[in-house]
Amino acid sequence: MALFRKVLVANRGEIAVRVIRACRELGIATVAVHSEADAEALHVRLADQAVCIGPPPARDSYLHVPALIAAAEVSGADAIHPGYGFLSENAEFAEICARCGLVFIGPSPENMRQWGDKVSARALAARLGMPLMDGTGVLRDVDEAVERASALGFPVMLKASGGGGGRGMKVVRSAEEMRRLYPQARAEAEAAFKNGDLYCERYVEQPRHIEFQILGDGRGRAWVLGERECSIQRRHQKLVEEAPSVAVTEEMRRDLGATLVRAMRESGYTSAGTVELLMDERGRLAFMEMNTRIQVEHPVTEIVTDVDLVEQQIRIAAGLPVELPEDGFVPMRGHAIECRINAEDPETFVPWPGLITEYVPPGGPGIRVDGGIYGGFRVPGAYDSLLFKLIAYGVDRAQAIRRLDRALAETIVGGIRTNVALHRRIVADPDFRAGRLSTRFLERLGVTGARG
Amino acid sequence: MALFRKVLVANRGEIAVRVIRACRELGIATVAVHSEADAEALHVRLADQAVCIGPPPARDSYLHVPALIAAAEVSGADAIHPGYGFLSENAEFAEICARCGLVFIGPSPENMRQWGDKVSARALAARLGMPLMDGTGVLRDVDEAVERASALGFPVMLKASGGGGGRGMKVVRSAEEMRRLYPQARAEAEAAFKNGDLYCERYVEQPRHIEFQILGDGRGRAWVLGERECSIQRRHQKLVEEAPSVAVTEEMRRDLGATLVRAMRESGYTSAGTVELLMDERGRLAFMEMNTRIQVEHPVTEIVTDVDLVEQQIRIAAGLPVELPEDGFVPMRGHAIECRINAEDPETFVPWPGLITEYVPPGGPGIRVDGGIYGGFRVPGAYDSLLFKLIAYGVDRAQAIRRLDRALAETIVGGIRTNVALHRRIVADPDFRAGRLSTRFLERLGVTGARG
Amino acid sequence: MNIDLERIEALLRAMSEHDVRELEIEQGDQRLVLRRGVGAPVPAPLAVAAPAVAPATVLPAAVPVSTTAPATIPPPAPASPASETPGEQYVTSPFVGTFYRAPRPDAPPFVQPGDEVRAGTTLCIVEAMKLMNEIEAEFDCTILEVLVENGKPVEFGQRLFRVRRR
Amino acid sequence: MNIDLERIEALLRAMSEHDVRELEIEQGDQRLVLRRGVGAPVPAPLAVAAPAVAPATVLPAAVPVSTTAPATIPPPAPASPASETPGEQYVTSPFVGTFYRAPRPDAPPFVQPGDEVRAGTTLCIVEAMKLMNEIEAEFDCTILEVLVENGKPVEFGQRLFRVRRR
Repeated sequence: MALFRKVLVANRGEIAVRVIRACRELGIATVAVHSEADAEALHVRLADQAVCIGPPPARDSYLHVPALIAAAEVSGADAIHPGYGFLSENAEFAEICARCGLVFIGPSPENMRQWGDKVSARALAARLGMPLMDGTGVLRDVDEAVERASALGFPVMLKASGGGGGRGMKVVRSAEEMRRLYPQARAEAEAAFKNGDLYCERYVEQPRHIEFQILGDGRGRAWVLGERECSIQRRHQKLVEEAPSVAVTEEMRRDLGATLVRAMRESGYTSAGTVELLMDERGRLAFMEMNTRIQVEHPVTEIVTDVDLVEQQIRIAAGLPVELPEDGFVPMRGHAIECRINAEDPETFVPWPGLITEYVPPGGPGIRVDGGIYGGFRVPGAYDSLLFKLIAYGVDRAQAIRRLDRALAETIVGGIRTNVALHRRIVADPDFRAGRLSTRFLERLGVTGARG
Repeated sequence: MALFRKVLVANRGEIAVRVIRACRELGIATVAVHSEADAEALHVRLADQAVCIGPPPARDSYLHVPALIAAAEVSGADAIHPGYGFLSENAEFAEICARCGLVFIGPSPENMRQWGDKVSARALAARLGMPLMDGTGVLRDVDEAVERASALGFPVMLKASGGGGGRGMKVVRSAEEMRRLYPQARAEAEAAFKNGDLYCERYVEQPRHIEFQILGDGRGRAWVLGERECSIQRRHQKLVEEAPSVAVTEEMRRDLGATLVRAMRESGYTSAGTVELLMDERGRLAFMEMNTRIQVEHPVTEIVTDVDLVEQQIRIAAGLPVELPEDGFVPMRGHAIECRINAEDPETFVPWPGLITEYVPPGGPGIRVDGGIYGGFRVPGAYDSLLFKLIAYGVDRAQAIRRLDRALAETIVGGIRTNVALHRRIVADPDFRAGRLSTRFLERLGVTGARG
Repeated sequence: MNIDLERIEALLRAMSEHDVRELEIEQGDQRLVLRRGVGAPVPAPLAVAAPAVAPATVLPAAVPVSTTAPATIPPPAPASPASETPGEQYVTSPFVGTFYRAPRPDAPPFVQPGDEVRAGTTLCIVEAMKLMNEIEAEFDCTILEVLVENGKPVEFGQRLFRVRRR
Repeated sequence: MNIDLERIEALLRAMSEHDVRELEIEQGDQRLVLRRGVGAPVPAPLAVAAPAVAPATVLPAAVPVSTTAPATIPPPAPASPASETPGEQYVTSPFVGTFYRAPRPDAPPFVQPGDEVRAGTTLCIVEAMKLMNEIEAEFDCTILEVLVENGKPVEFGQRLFRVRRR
């Protein structure tokens, strides 16, 4: 099979630029799409051609399937890359593309459906041998709850079977608390979900967010490209990501890696994907979810593995062979850390769109910048606040941190507020330098932000 | 010994920025110096402090030793990094620094003197076992000239012993030509240098420019960090450099490397240096000269060896140990290519200073930008025309070229002319892609420029 | 050069009156740039990426620290249908697709320059995702000009017809 | 070239009257560019690197900047000695060094504000490379203000004294 002639990039901002770059390097022409708010955006300037697909609201442009398909038709594109967010994990969109004769560059609709639903994903993960958080089945009554929770070890998370997304969850720290909270939780669950069933899971106070990068060719081969640590988050929004994680030993990497390679081969996974796990204080990993898309933080993996993930997505979608180690393990080398530079107030996290009057990106040794802006660009208020990603490479974590700090110090963005100062605080923190991370890191740093 | 507290950077443009970056990463404060023409320059904006040292002409500012020493004194710097050009290979300046209690970050004055004079450098290279171009001693008369040149093999270069820098040189292609040109050359040499002595060297029609990167700690240890190929030149001005060279085999690298490590250890070389060689069409290398400074093209070596050369210069000057392989061989990995982006007309090479109205540097995977400019900066006409260096890394040469071409295509510089278009022509050239390089490359491409 | 805001307002009025898009003055270390109304969509549909035209600013060049706030010039002209000369408006494409002037290749065009049409009259077809979407006049008007060639791709918001409202 | 804003207004009117699309004047360090009309040429497509001079965006350097770059010593004042208010001039430092108002720590200053001095009078010392360099008045003048504190470092071209020429 041959590569595509022309790829339509169904996204905006830095990821659209990233995909355009990958296409350029493969000799593929690109079509940018944009809303009226993005007529001057960098991805529009860099693409070979550009099509305006609608007004600023994303539902009328970047999420508007007919406009995207029509844009691909009139521009003569033969494939669509969805980036991340927007329609990237939408199985229906992938199917519509296929029906219209356009190759969707990403996982199959089946992959998306299998892993998109949390309940079925957990069951699939269990079947494929991935580690899950210790827990109980549905509890008969409060006595069984106390008995089983004591066996698991307090604290535990009491969860409603009918709940989801954090709703119907209570942290229980002792048997007495269980006796008090169980009836209350049951009543609340019945009222909220018309289902009073409850179960317990072990509760992790200071979890780390660890994720493994996966590639599958959809024809029985799969690879694991090491892990990333993304523990530094603010309300589930990742801010700093790195590869590898100081908390993952080579043994853990090998053991889980073998499971993941087998799981992805068995489930026929296609394209890039990420298995997200939670790590407790003792280093035990538990499956959380799988993301069936390229992720924001993919560059740190690219740097330490020397594999261009977006290029691999395109090659796999075109049916070209993947030239990676037969055993499925892609080794890592050195260390990479990424900071997401957002247009927002560094204290309150209030988004700060507006005219970028000056932009001097960092450079020099070990620095990669993946951006979607330029000096003179007006950041629209209609979309997310990510301006660019600053990624530092070093032979070890210490050098990566030194370079990151230096690069943050030399970054100049004028006209709008950014979170560069917050990143400098993070990078200077002794816990960060020592690799003592958890999803509570920013809380401990006293960073919460003003928004609910 | 400890690192410096504060380093004064006695240079401007991208190399000043590069040194400031290295200092930042080592936790050393920096002092920028600048002429009146550079008050708004990037190195001034990025340094911890800045001192104006004189009016625009370099002789009154960047070359004005008393101003530089005074700037170091008033700012409390304890060391000076000279960058490249300006005073970087000036042994007197290094001595004045030492007398004023300032550490000169670079080779010793003895190193500079040994290698700075072409005649003594050639003798030293011969003594240290480096390969030299085949040649004769001083010729008695025209008969001996014909005989010895025939033994060497035509064409030969007939050179005046008293000449230098290309003066008093004639290419001789046959015995008849020798009989005609010898008396003429002798008369010219006598007139020009008051010395009619002539000698012959083998003449290489299509030489490659190959150079080896050296580090020495001045205390008996030295390292060779592979080679660079810098054949793409216009009037001895390098335009494109890469590491490694496709023309150097692992065996050549090992053989010459061993000689160079031994030579640098024996000669007590300190800091970074470069041994420049000429390679003939059959792959034979011959010593040309040694440069006792950090070079413009050092980043390609940094990328493929994972060694920060400027950091090593600083550590060596501070007397800190160099942590590189005991045997002196630093391995290379992957491929890196650098393009020098100059403010000049791409056809005529006329310099093009002026206001940069817009600057969108390239980014994304595998791209490093070492620059000294920003959008809104007015490029002064008083100095060289280098704006920034675009360096692409790839797992192999093919990927490095793909990324370089992509990055050149996305580079935006508004308001002034640059040689980006010329670089795109070079990168697209089949000979370049195949690695068929020589110092005649640009001539063959039809690029000569209008200036004499 | 004496830059004061009243003067600049006067200049802007003059630029608007005379349909001047851009004004740039540089004098010594001073520089004045004015650009107006980026409203017109890129003339060549689906061609190369549109070059950026940043909103104009007034600034002293080469002055590092200054309190002079950049004066921002009015934002781009409003979207479809925008009036240019009095009474004239544009009919723009409501989505991306292919523009057809007639219901079939062999049929006459829906409208011709000079036609007077009523609100609801079909002006053209924009095909997207194999669907033929008829574009109707939203108000009574006279067709002054057809701005897109038959069978060519059009973007969202692209001008299709210049009309005069009646 | 004498650029004043009234002139430009007149130019704009003339351009409109005569349907001039573009006007560009450059003379010495002065430059004037005017463009009008929707059909005016747009900058070269920037999907590829365009080395050509483009009427591109202006990047103001003088606006609030959220930068973490540290402050530098303020750049030196222009041209020495430069006149500001009529009759007033500045004595600037001819090189980098340390400024001293008196020949010794315990001695009185060479000059005080209000002093009337003749050309050749020593005003201060700038020490560089262990050498004490006496800075003399180049013309007869009255000392109005001493601009640098005793013992502080000074840059090339930095203003040392405000004076009035006599």
